[in-house]
Amino acid sequence: MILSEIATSGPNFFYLAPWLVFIPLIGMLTNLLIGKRLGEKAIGGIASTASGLTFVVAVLLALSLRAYPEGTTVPFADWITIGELQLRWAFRVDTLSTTMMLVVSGVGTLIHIYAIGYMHEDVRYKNDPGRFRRFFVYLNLFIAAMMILVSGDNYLMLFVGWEGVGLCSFLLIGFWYEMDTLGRPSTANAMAAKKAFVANRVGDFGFLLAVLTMFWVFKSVQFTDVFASAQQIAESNPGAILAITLFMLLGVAGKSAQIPLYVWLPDAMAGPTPVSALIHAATMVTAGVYLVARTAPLYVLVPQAQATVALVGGLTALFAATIAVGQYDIKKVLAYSTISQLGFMVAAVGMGAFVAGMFHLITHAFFKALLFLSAGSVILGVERGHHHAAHHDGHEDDHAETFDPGDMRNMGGMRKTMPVTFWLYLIGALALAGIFPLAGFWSKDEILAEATALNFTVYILLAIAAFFTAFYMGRQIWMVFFGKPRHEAAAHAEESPPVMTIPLMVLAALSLLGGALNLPGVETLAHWIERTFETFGVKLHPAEFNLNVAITSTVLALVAIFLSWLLYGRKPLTDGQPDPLKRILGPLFTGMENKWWIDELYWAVILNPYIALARFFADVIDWRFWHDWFHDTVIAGTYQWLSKTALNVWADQRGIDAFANGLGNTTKALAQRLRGLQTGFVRNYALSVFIGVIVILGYLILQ
Amino acid sequence: MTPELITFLTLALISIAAALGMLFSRNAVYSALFLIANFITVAIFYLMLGGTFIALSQIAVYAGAIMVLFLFVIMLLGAEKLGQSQTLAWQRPLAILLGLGLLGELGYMLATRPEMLTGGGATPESFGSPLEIGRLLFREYLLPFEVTSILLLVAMIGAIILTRREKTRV
Amino acid sequence: MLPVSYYVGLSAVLFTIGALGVLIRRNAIIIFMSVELMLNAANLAFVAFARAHQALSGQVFVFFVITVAAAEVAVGLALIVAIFRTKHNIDVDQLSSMKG
Amino acid sequence: MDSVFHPLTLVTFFPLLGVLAILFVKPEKKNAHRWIALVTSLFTLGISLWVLAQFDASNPDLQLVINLPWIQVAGWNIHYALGLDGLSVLLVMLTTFLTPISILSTWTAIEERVKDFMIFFLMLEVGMTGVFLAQDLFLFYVFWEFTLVPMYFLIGIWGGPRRMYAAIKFFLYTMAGSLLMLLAILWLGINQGTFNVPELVAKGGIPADIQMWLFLAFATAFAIKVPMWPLHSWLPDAHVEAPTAGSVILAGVLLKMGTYGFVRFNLPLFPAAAIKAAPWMALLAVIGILYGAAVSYAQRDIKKLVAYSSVSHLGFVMLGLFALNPQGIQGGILQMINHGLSTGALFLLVGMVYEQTHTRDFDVYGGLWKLMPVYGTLTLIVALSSMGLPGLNGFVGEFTILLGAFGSDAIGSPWYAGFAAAGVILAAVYMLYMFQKMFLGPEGSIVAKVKEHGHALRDLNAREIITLVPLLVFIFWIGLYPKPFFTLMAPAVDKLVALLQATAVAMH
Repeated sequence: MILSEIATSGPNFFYLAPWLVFIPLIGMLTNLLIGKRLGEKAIGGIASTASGLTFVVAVLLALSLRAYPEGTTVPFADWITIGELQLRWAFRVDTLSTTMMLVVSGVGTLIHIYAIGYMHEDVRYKNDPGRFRRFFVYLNLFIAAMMILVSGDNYLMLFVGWEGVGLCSFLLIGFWYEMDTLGRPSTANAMAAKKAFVANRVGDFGFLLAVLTMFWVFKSVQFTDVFASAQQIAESNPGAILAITLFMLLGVAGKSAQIPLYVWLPDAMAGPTPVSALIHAATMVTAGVYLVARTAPLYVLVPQAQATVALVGGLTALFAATIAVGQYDIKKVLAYSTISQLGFMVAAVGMGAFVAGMFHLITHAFFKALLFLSAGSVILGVERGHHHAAHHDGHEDDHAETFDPGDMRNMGGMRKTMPVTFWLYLIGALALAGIFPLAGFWSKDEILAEATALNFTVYILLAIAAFFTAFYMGRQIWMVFFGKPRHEAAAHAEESPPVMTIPLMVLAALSLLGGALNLPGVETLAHWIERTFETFGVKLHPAEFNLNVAITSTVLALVAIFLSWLLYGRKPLTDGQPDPLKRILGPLFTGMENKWWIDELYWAVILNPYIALARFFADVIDWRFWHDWFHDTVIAGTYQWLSKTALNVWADQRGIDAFANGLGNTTKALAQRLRGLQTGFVRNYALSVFIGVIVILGYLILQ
Repeated sequence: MTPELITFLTLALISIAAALGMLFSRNAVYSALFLIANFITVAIFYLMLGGTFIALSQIAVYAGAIMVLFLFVIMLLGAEKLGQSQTLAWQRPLAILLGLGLLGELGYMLATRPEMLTGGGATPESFGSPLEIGRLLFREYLLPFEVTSILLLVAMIGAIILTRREKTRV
Repeated sequence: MLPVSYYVGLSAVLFTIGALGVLIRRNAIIIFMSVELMLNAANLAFVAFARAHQALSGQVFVFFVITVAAAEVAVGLALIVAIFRTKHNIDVDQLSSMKG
Repeated sequence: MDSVFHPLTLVTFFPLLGVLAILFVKPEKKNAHRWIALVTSLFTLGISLWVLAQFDASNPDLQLVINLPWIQVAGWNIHYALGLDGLSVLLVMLTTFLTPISILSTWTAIEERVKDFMIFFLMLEVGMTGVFLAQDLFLFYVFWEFTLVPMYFLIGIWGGPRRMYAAIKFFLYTMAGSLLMLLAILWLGINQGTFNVPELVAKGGIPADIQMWLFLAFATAFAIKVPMWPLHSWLPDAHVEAPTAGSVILAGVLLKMGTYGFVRFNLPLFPAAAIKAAPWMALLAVIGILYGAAVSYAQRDIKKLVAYSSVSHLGFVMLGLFALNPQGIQGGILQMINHGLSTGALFLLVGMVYEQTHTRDFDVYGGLWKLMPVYGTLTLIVALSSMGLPGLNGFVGEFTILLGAFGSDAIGSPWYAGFAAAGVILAAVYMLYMFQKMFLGPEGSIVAKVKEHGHALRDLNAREIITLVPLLVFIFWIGLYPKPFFTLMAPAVDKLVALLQATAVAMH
């Protein structure tokens, strides 16, 4: 059922919705088919234009929504139609989905532009300039898939985008599939890509079960139908809705990197940095948050599910934040920070603070993209410095052997060599740490304020996580940009070109001012998104600015930053010195450093047993037992015994053969005597014929 | 003695003499020539019996084509005479005995069963004419007639293949 | 006309001579000619009976016999030629490789 | 004469014309044989399209029926009966579609006894089309067994090192199952007085206990062919040893003969037994899905991996069919097509690289994507389709099957579908494992080894791409817009489901 037919007055661009998907697809196909003949600028230009045009479409849709705030569904084509199952390709345009479209295409476009500069250098450092085109093909494909995800009007179309972005993530994590993150020949990147895909598949399994249950409960998987009858089903069959929402949580955990499926995200940093920024920080990983917000009409009906989601989010936020403290790789820190921030969002949408969650999603997209891209800029700067140093000193043999341009222990003092990047990074870090008045402060604070009212346990978890956040960001800033360079590469680092820094500046501006989207009292975003929720009958918790919470969290952040200064800023790290925190925390720090051995645990508990089981099934059960023993030995062997021994020797040789041989021997003896008749002379034969004639004639006469 | 009987006896005599000549000639060429003579006499018998068309066929096919073929082959192989051989000497007297036996039997039959040998009276002028034979051949015996054409074709192909020399050998 | 028995008798005599030829002579070609003689004798009987019974079918049969004889001669002589090529002899007594 | 030029007769027996033409060409003229076979199979494809044009999708009954007395001795009432309906139309199309593709794939792969190969291949096509069109049980059995012979020779002559073992095993295994079916067919023919399938369905009235026996007899034959766990042991041998084109046809069409048999005979002829057996069949199917996926993952041989993945995929088909509701059965039928396309394409792809490297051992591969970008991309798409990525064909089939099985009254519990859905995770595990081993990571040792022999690995040539493109078109088409395919089968499936539901109501 279409919620509302397209209205007849006012600026209306809803019909453009399918182009959200087609424009990036056209960009992708253009680059795929004729990109070989184009230069890097053209390829990057086409891809960025496609992404930019998508953003324009999203803006036009948003403008249309001002006139028709209740949103609409734009049908495109039928998809699967069997009996009650009526699925179609249709686009859901309302304030919630359009918010996501704007974020995805907006941040996406900036990252496209940045990537033109970044990939130009990256493909050269890794000696494969031909791969430049491939990157933009994937990137456009990703935008298309993400648009399908956020604009689908039913859960299955959302699932198409859901898995589509998973595929792009797989392709982009494995972009440098023949090496590890340091450029050495290895399967490490490929393994990381596979890990991401499989972990996501586990989540997708949950999603799939949710959809299956949903269909048989609601007889539809379309948003409008499901939400319309949600209340009624909740009364008759509350267990079903609980099952759906919990299954969906598994999907969320996979895509948005929550406990227990978050493990793939840190490894995903194997992808080029723009990918980390776009897919693994700003857009794709927030799909889970979007899903929960989208499904709000169901979640609000089952408080148990809400509590579970919030708890998972809170725990993830804290857990990942602790790990981030113990990391040395600049991107790994950001990765765990992303997991942690996703935990904030999931916790927010879980406990019903949907606007706060979406708000944090948006601001996080700005500042985390900024951080990742700046980190990319840092890494490339160090890489440039490394090349520079290697050429100067003339020892090219150890070049690119074990040098890790992303390791913060190799950096230091880069405030001077890369000033622009430093300032940009600082803005991002402060936004993330939640310092007033940057974007992160407003959004994080709104979540915390809501949490005090809705779920105090989660508030405690999130507050501690926020403290850790400020601490590890402080640690990172001190380690990377202050002190003295601990490696000559850092000393010779060079600033990045404008094609990279200008998008960064835009993002920095957004990180600075993004809070304005939903200032307390004004609440632009809340009123904007509210309309969608109201359409589906979800009453939003009225957000209140809580001064106590704001002061508490700011103080916590400042204390954390001060602590990090004490440890890393006051007395900068020197080359080879162990982390000062190790002295203080001891084994706890070792745990953080080793990510609490969760990967190892999964290997021991799930993967190795599965591999062993698979081998056992394949080699022992299927091959040795079933194939070789049962078929070849038992069946074929029995048959052979039967035919060779039982039948051949006993029945055949001693029974039938004896008879047959006797018969044969008699015949032979008889033949031996009769053969004399065959003289071989033709005239003899003629004679016998002649005799026959005479005898027969004689018989006829005498008759 | 009617002239017809005289003619018959004369020709019969010639015919038997020619047959015996074929049988006893040492040289195969002579045998062939004797056989031709025999065929010609038989053809005349056909004429006497009203078989105009058959008589002509006899002359053309037998005396003409077939016997020429025999002569060709005899000349080609150079096998007019054979060397001495005593392999089946015992068969000769036995064969003559049996031949006499056969003649005896046939004679007995001719003598004892005259009813099957009654001569027919006058026949119409057209009896045995090519027209009549043709009508019969192309109406009642059309299928056998066509079959004979295939038989001849097959025989021709068979003869060619049998006598063809393998190229690789010689 | 003359009684049919005259002709049939002549036919019998010729047939016997032919049969004797087959049994007595060793030369494959002459044996073959004897076979032709036997066919001829049979033809004579056919024609005679045809005349006696006023049935033209007998003559038609003779026609077929002649045709078959022609075919037979063609193949038979070809066989003799082929045998002569391999054995260099047409004495049928020398050909006894089919001895049992 | 009408029977000779009847569209269905024509589409079934047209390849024999090609066989005849090939017989007249000398064995040395290999290219002539290839072209004749290709053109013949393309013509057959054309005829099948013509048949498709005459097919009325809205009619649930058999169409284009031809029914002539064949063997009418001593009370046996055997007919030459062909017919087409929504259950078989797609499979016929799949057969005529995959045959030219397979023939094209042998262009350089088969160099020995090309003449015989093409003759057997075209004969195989006759048998397969006949199986899908036959509407007389006896005729069906004749076609069913007839397919064994050419396949036996294809494996036994052009196969790998253990080809005789594999060929004989394939032959005996399927033959043994078919014998039980023959007994059941004879029972039906004698007791019901007809071998005609629609007549038998209309007549019904077989006592429940006898239905179960007949069901089992048919099911044994079909389950071996499918193959259902645990009767799958012949499959890896046959697949590994068969030449590429043989594997394609084996996976693409021959296995479908088993699943088709279930839809065509087991469900409508013995509905009561089918309803009773549904949970058990679903259980075997789910075991097959998980077991096949796990065993696939542990393989070291590419072809074996794909072979075991078939066990897993066909498990999905069986699960769908025995859901006994429209979603399940339609999904099952569509998944037959999907499996034919995806696994067929996978075998083609494996064959293409095998032609260059002569090894199927995973461990020597690696990093091929860099050297063979087109090949890598196509393999990725096919692998994704095989693991059920939404937007590609595999997903549409798997989703509808799971949906059907999840809510199936006959299966009775959503647990089956739940466990089967876990197979989707495992599918990703083994498919990505294969893809990673072959295409990602650093260059494998095979690259250097091939170079030693004087020629570097080359990317796909035009012929190979042409071979694959039709498959890819359908992979995307079915994934994005499967409506035409569902439309073709919907009325026939609805009719079947109505019959089953009526039976279910009567049973309670």
